[in-house]
Amino acid sequence: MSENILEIKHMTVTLYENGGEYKVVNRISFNVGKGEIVGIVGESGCGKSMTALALQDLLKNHIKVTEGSMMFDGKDLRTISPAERRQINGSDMSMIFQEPMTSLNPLQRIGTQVGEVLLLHGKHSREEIEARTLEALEMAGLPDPKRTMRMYPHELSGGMRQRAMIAMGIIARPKLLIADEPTTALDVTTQSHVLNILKRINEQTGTAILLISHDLGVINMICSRVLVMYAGKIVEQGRTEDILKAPVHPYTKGLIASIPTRRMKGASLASIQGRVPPVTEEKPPCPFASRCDRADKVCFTEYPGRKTISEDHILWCHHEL
Amino acid sequence: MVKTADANAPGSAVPGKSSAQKGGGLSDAGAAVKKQMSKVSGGWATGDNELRIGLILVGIIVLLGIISIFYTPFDTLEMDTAVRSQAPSAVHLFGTDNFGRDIFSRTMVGARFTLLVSASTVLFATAISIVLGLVCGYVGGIVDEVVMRVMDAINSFPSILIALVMVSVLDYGKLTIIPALVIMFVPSFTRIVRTGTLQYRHADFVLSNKVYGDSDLRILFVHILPNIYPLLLSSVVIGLSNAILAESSMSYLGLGIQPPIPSWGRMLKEAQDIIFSTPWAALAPGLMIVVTIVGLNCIGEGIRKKYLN
Amino acid sequence: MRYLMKKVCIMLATLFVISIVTFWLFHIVPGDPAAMILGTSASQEQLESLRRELGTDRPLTEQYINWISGAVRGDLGNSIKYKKPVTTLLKGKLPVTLILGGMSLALVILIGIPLGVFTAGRKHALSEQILNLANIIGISIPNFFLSILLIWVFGLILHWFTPGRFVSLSKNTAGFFRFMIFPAIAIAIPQICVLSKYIRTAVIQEVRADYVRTARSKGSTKNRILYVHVLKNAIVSVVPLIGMIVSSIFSGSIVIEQVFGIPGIGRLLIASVTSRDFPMVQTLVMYIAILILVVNFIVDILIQIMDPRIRIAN
Amino acid sequence: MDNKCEEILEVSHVTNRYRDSGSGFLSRSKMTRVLNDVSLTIHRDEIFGLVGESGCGKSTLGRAVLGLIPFEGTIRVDGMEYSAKNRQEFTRSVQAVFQDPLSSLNPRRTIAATLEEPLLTHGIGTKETRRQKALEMLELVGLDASYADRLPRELSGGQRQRVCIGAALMIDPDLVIADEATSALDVSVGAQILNLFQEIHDRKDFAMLFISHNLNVVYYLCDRIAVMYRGSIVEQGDAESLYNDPQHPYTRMLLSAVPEIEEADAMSRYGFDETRRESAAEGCDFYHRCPYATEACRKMPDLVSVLPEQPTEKNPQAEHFVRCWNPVRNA
Repeated sequence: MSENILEIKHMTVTLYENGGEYKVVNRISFNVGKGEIVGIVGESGCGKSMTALALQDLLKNHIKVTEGSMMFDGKDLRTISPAERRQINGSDMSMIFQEPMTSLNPLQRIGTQVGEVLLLHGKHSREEIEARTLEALEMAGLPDPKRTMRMYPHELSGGMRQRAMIAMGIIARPKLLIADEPTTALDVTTQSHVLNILKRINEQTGTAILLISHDLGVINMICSRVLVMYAGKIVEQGRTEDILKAPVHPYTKGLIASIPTRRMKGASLASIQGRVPPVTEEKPPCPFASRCDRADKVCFTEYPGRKTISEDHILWCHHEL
Repeated sequence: MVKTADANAPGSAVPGKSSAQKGGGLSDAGAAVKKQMSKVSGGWATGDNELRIGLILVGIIVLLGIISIFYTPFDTLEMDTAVRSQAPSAVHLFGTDNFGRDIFSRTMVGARFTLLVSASTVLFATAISIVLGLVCGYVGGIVDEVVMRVMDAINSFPSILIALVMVSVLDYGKLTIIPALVIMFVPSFTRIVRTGTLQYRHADFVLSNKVYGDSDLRILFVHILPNIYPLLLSSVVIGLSNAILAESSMSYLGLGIQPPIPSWGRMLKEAQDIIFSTPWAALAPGLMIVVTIVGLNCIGEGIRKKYLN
Repeated sequence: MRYLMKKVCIMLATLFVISIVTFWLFHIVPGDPAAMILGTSASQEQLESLRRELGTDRPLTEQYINWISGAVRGDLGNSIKYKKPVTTLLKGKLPVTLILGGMSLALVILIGIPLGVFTAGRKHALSEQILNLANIIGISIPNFFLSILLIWVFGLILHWFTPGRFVSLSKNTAGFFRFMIFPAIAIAIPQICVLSKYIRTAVIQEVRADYVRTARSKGSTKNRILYVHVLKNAIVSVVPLIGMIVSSIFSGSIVIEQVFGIPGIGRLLIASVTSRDFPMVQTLVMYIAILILVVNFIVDILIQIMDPRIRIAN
Repeated sequence: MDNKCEEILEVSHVTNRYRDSGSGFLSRSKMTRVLNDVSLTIHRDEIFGLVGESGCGKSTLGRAVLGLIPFEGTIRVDGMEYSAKNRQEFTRSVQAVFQDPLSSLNPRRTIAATLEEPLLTHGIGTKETRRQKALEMLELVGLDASYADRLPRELSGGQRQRVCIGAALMIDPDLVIADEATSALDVSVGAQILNLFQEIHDRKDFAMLFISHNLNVVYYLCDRIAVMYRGSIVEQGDAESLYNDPQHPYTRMLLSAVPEIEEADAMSRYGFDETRRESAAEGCDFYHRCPYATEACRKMPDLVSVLPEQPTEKNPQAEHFVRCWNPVRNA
């Protein structure tokens, strides 16, 4: 068995709206190793959330995965039966979401919702479910698991609810945990606690984590590798330090330069002119061509080839930079 | 806390064919999705069709009502026993009742008064509700609390009961039915206006306008009201249909519009005993009521759908 | 429990306010009941003696106090028209209206909720549109016209029941329910359309909520999500509506009793309003007020049980 | 105003409580304290940063300065205290830019109408001059004049925020309150707005109170910064001394929690592990989480000036205040 838990090849997600077909995710390929923490960074509308939702078959019914293979733990998610796919969701592959306020059922106690994962997957006695729920809540960093089990979502703070979501994600000891902007709605201090918890879970249980965020700082805190996405395509991927220290693709460079940091105090931020093209707008083969200062004719006619800078530092651009 | 709104995808981007799919129609997966799409398409989605149907139906009724002011095929009061209980025919479109009166003319005049009463009811109710709703929604605090308490109390009562109490106290003449109906409709309209105002009261642009120095009145009537008037319009139209329903019920009970003025409710009451021999005497006013209310509800539904997208 | 106590005293307070308002309405505004009864031809002494008999000559607050004290002891004064104590008149009639209302409410809930859930599931464009139009038509038919149609079709043509001849429960139970099912249907149909539309919108709204996506991500099946998660949330958001539906059923029954000739308090209310029999109208209004307040109280308790957010807030 | 006083904004001992009424009127409603005796002053033409987590009262203070909410204590803008009477005059000198691009513009009015609104309310100029000034402002905030007659839904988030900034500057206010102005925008769009703030601040002379939860943005843009926690200012000083020599435990905790993209391991810069204990009623608000808490902390410390360890050359008279009994020195 290869040492990758997830291998995505040329995956394409298409949106069907009033007559038109729009590629929200356009032929992306990436891998996630067993026990590795990989980040996907990109601005709104770049397709990072769509990629995550596609993995767990949570896309809305007018959005479909139309191309490519999604190998998870040796099985191709696109060919196995929906029942088998449902068996994987929650047990081998789980997911936590951005809005802790609305992602929990307001009428059910926390304990019931976290325990439901075990009810859905395999035979477990009531005592075992309760014990494992307590263990999961403990591992997710909740200060008083016993009391939290009996509480309802509206009684918890945003940070506590996100920890309950994490408990729900790890109770069945999954092989891969997908986190879609888990800390965007949280305060800075709560955010660092939650990210530490995710890191600790990865170290203790070896669960691979796919972290999706618009904030490179968050990615830098716990991810070893990062994929940079723009308008449905991966423009650059590699180890986090390499990408941050020596970004190669013009978009990545622009993105990093537009983050206000101590060094930049006083100087004006190098911002990328123009704005992210909406999904429905026709895009050239290299989507960044219209905003890239190095773009020339070839960028508007052919797909940029795949270039390898170093061992895992890969780039999709026509130009040697 | 802070949420990264998908801020840079403006609403009205020009839809274009996706680059990879040059020429050929939808791929098979696309066609599968299209068939299974839940979206109601075309006129029905935008509410245009409902609006058209509604306007046609209500248009006919209103037209009949207006014509009845100048001309009716037969005199609505003159009883001619010779033509008693005739089935609908070319001469008597809706036939005649057991007194020989022409039912079509009576429904025409009935339309005029029913619409008149209902329209004036809704007019008064809307005027009061706009003021109450805006004030409660915008000012909030004790005013909102007290007014809403009273409105809930009135609203929890059966609507006919309130009208009955009003009518028995103020002796039922043609006009006393209107205040009774107004009291029935003010609570629901006020709640709709209040919800609309609350929705916009904390919007940033209202705060900005306060900071620019706008007076509260200007904010209410220039900024908040234009944003909620479509919602109000659709509920006023649906309110009109409920007013007609209530007015005809009261007339059926003999407490609404008094004879000799014909009203649909009263015609139904009289036609009930002779239903077996002359069913059209009941069907005509009944269907007129249904057609009017269906028309109004369609208009209301159409406006609501248009307002949503 | 403390919350229940508070709710009860709010209810009593509201009842007290209603009694004052109704008393004030019926005693001040319409002028002199004595003149009403004896007509204009009566002499001054006759008017005077009747006023003393009715007690309308004494100051208002005194009248109100003995009315309330009487009400508490069960003596609600005499009906002007029937010259009999109000309570005896009521005895037979109240259960009839309650049963009629109960049957309609049962029909509304048993048909409305499943219909709403079923229509929410219909994803096909055409059927969605048909259901929408059917709903509009359902709401638009006035209940008294519906009753006349039912009488005409089922009564006169199909002879499933004999219109106009009310069968009392004590004499012939089967006949009673065979007769009562039609008025119940006439009252229920518009409310079924209202409830099914609200349920449909609530279910569609809940299906789009984030916790449904979380449930799918946990590997839960579609049906389990619908029944364990979505339905309960939809019903909780619709329960507050039950109070409104009950009061509409009541309005309906007042009119329908008139059409079908059912001896309920609705018909009595119409008769006493037309004959301006104020003590009777006043008592009936109080009775209906009590019924409505009780129903709202039950709805409040139901919400407490089902929705932890409100239960814990109090 | 005749004497152009040095301090554009003086906030002294502002306290704000609101009564969150329990359910129904029978239960006793408890008073929650949002602002607790806050005092600060902003110099003319300065960008003052107010930073803190959600619920610390920073937006409430912003709303108080705008006269949108009631408060105890006094707030003077350019020497003028807010009161219902001088509301018109007051709004000439204070304007604001808010956070949410989706609801910051009236969806039913064109961009030009929104820009002209402040002028219309203050009765400045005629129809043509107002239109002309609106077009000039569009140019200034980097939008094409063709946007004037469009509706807000045809603009992206970043463009809408530019319109809000333009509208706020239409009547040349002396003070602009930016309440989380870039928080709802993407990184690249946010950067353009920050650049715009800097450009305009250099060209026109107005002071700015920049409220945000994002420490990096505040440090980048602002000259002086105040950190708020649970309704009071716990540390205040110019940006460099506050960033390089944070002395209040909460500020250190905030700085250690901010995700950095520079040092690989940003976690350890101010290594901070929280403790949990009962909070002290009258004591320091941070008592229940502060690892350095001592008995002294049971009494509420007040904002005390802390002479900087090494006076920074850039501005020698740098000031630095901390509300803590034993401020933490860099090891």
